[in-house]
Amino acid sequence: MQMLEEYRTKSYRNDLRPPVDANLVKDKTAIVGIGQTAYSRNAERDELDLACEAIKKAVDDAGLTMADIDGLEALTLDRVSMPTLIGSLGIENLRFTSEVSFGGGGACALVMHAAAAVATGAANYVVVYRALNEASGHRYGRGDGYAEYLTAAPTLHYGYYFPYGFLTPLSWAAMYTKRWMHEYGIKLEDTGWYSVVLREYAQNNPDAIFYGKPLTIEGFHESPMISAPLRLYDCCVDTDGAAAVIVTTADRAKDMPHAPVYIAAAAQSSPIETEIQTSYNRPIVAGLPETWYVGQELYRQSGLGPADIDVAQLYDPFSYGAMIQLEELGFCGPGECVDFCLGGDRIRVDGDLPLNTSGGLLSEAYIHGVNLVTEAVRQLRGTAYNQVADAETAIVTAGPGLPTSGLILRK
Amino acid sequence: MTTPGEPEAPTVPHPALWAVLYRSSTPFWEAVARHELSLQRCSGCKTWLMPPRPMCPRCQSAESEWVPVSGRGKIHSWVTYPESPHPAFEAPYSVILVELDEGVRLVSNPSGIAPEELEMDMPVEVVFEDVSDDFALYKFKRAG
Amino acid sequence: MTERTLKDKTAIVGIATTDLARDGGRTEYSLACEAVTRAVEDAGLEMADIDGIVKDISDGIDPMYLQKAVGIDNAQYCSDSHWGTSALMTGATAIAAGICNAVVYYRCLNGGSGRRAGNDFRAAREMQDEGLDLLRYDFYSPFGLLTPDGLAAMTARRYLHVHGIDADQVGWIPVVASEYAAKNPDAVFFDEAIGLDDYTRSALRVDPLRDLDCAPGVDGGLAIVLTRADRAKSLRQKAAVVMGVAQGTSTEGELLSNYSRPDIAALPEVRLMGEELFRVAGIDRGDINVAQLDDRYAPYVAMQLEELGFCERGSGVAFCEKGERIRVDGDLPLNTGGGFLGGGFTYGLNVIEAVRQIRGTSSSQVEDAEISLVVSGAGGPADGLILRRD
Amino acid sequence: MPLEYVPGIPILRPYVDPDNKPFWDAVDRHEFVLQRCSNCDVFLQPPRPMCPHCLSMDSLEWVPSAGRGEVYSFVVFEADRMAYPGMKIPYVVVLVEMEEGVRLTANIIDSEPDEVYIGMPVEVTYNSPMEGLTLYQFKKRAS
Repeated sequence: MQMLEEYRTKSYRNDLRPPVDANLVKDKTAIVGIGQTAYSRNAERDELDLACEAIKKAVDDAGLTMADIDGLEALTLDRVSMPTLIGSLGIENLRFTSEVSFGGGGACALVMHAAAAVATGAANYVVVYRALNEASGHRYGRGDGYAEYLTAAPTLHYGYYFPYGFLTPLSWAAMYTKRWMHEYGIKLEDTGWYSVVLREYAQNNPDAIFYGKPLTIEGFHESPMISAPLRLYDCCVDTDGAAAVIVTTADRAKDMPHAPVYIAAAAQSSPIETEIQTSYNRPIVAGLPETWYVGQELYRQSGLGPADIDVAQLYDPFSYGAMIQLEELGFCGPGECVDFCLGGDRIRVDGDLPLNTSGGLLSEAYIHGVNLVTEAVRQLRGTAYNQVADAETAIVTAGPGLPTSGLILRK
Repeated sequence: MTTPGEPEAPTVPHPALWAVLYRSSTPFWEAVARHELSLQRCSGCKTWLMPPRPMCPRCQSAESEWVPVSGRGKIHSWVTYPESPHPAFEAPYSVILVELDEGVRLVSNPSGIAPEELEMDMPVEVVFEDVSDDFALYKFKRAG
Repeated sequence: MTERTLKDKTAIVGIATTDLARDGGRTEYSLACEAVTRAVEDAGLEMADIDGIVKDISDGIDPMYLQKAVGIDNAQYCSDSHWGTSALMTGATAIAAGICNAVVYYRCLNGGSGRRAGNDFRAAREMQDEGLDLLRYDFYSPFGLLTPDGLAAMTARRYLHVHGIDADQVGWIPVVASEYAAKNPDAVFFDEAIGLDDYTRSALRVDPLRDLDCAPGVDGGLAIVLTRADRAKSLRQKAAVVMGVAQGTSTEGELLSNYSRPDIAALPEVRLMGEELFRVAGIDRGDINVAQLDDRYAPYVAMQLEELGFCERGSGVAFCEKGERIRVDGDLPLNTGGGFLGGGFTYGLNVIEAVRQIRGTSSSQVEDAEISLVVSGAGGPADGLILRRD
Repeated sequence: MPLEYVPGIPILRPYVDPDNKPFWDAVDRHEFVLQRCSNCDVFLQPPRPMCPHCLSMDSLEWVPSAGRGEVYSFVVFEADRMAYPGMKIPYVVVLVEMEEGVRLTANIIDSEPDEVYIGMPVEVTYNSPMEGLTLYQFKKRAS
């Protein structure tokens, strides 16, 4: 076995993948409803409550009733138990449920798994949701929570990190980011534009956590260093909230209240030697092979390329996590993403590649990437707060640096 | 070092103190602490909601009310543990499923009824036992 | 337009178990690796052919770590399903939708020796920590209703009461399971068959459930390989074509503690799942030659027979009485490998036995078995498969 | 400033199971070993029960390592938000590429954060943050 040979040689093997004409997801499935709660720093409600509201709104948005729903897709990380959720929503019989692990890496896989279910008749209308109280409740991303309930690392591989005070996803990511900066000679003073542009987007989005709180490039560079090279404003915004989408078949979608947003491609990738942000024993640490695989598969299925994409929603747990994806997805060359974002014009709403137009996870909300899917849907419906003119295709990705997933959506 | 087969000797709280993790059920437990039994009911279609929840499964309304109930009912089923799975419980002990007059069912323990005396449809009524200063449990005794 | 169905699109082409033992002393990681490599080999495939990984959420070994050891270079579909063997259905959707070519399902547990025994309070607490059903446990654990056995016993008592069933007669289910298990070298429990007396003398686990009503834990791993039905023809083994696959849930559904629904002595999830399963497969229950039902708890077997329509409500125990109908030459040979009662509680073992019946390699082979039914998840969300010979 | 711990907050222990017990047992003895597949002559980190190249479970062995390598990347913990409360900030976690080719993380225990750089030669050492716990660590080494 040649480990990650396709990635190392940048030669994607179409012959290893199922033929595109056998793919029942491509163009045959669609997103027909979206819903979300208010995004806040403290919802004063639990995740079950938030999930119910977002799902109800998505069902309403699709012009359906709860009785139509027969599929449910959740992240394994979600604290809401499925039976409890089903009991609150009053869904009589779910014909299909599945869960996706890998945290934020599963955000688009949720949609993909739902699409596979409707494409094969396993269900008619599948709800995809994520609810979390990341701001006010238990924080996945913080080191201080662990001491309260752990005495030892929970798995074999974490045993090589946790005893060394190395137990937060952002610090794990800082490790590969630093290596990437080293290999490509990135200068810290050139960074920050990504965060600034996303904050600009948030100023037009009243749902965004950072609505009404603009950020200048100077303000960015004055923000505290969390863990070099990551500053406070490189990092996503802990949020309480929930978002949901409804997936069905393309033919059902035609007769629904909103113009359908078709799934032109859906992909998931878990490359070998990948861990959750600690994939330090892959041949290349300064890169995101999972994003490259997802990108290649999305382009193979859709027949589109980077030049065909009108707007991108790239999962940004921290700025570099989104920016390096620009390289892996072919929007710029290796080591060029900081230049790509320099000054911000290319990623603004009238730029070459409008990026994370709701403010993304940095400035809108951190709903584990399901809010990037909803923003892509709004762009293709033409109802976004920062609407890209004539947007017809959107790419959406899930968490970088761990097994991930992605979608290409089209009008 | 920790090995998976041999867990740390745990300091085990009473399982009652694991409760009230969801906000939906907080009013229920607050009432129990006041020695009252109060159940959640949908404001729209008047469906009883037990366990408590943020949305009514019948009409999807998010509005609900808390209604004091009599605490009278009858035994719908029960089990008896001949060996205790937890140090807080002394075996043999029974767990009963009570169907309240309102039709809602609650899991509980019998109060003053020995395991061998339990019978299907036995009329029972609620009693309360304090576990801590701000936490109580509801149990059921033979109805008078 | 392509017909949207899972019927006949996929096939189980590889199965394997590790040694199953009451106390194996190996890690779940190691068990998973062995089971997966053996199942892929059984199928006559290379590891490079595997591009999807599905498993149960409660299984400890994440696909990422499986990949590190068994060398799956890039998994294009990964799913953690929640209950029973429902991950096999998600795997089937992935293949049928053209997302991947071959999916491996695996399960590995130290149920005999390790922390997943399920019936001690630490495991119960752990379940809470994993957020499985926080709200519901709030209303059970304070009263010492802490174990799955206890949750099931509550339902079992009501079931026996409502239908006026003599509890001792439930014993025919473990008795017949022991007969099958004694013939199956993979089944860890029951070196020889027991009689009904042994059942009525067995200790009460949680009254009314006896020890012999409850499937014991076991250490071991298993794996199942699923691929496209058209590709299955050229592989090493006789394919078990997935004729139908389905899941079912119902409102007021919980995991074993469905106490808020009108009739707690019923398994509506199994009924709904069964209706869907037979609809997808396009056959009638009378076409089933052999069945593997979920016997984690013996009374639930009787309830499943009723919900699936093999007998009238309340007559499931009578159906099994004396064992004649459910033995290998009976109307409905049932749990022919010894079930979970004889082999240990591990979802997937039932599927493997269902596949063996199609291959003709069961230790209690049903003559000319063409169509094989398997059900998992009784007492919670249910799932099932109908397999057929190619 | 060398690595310092905060008294009273236990350090999280490694997870030890039969798949990696020889590694942590060796660390207890102040010995450093790495897992290797003798069929493929490939080192594997983290340890695992099977070689992903030849799918053998019997060819895995534990071989002594000189414990030498170079810093491949590193993270300085400067803010409470990211740090473990049992360790005084700032502290450094280094990712070290060992001479054998595998990469491991640990703290660097004898260097100031601003002394650490990518390519810095380091070697394994050991410390005991609390009673009954021995960890491998890294310290600087003359190149």
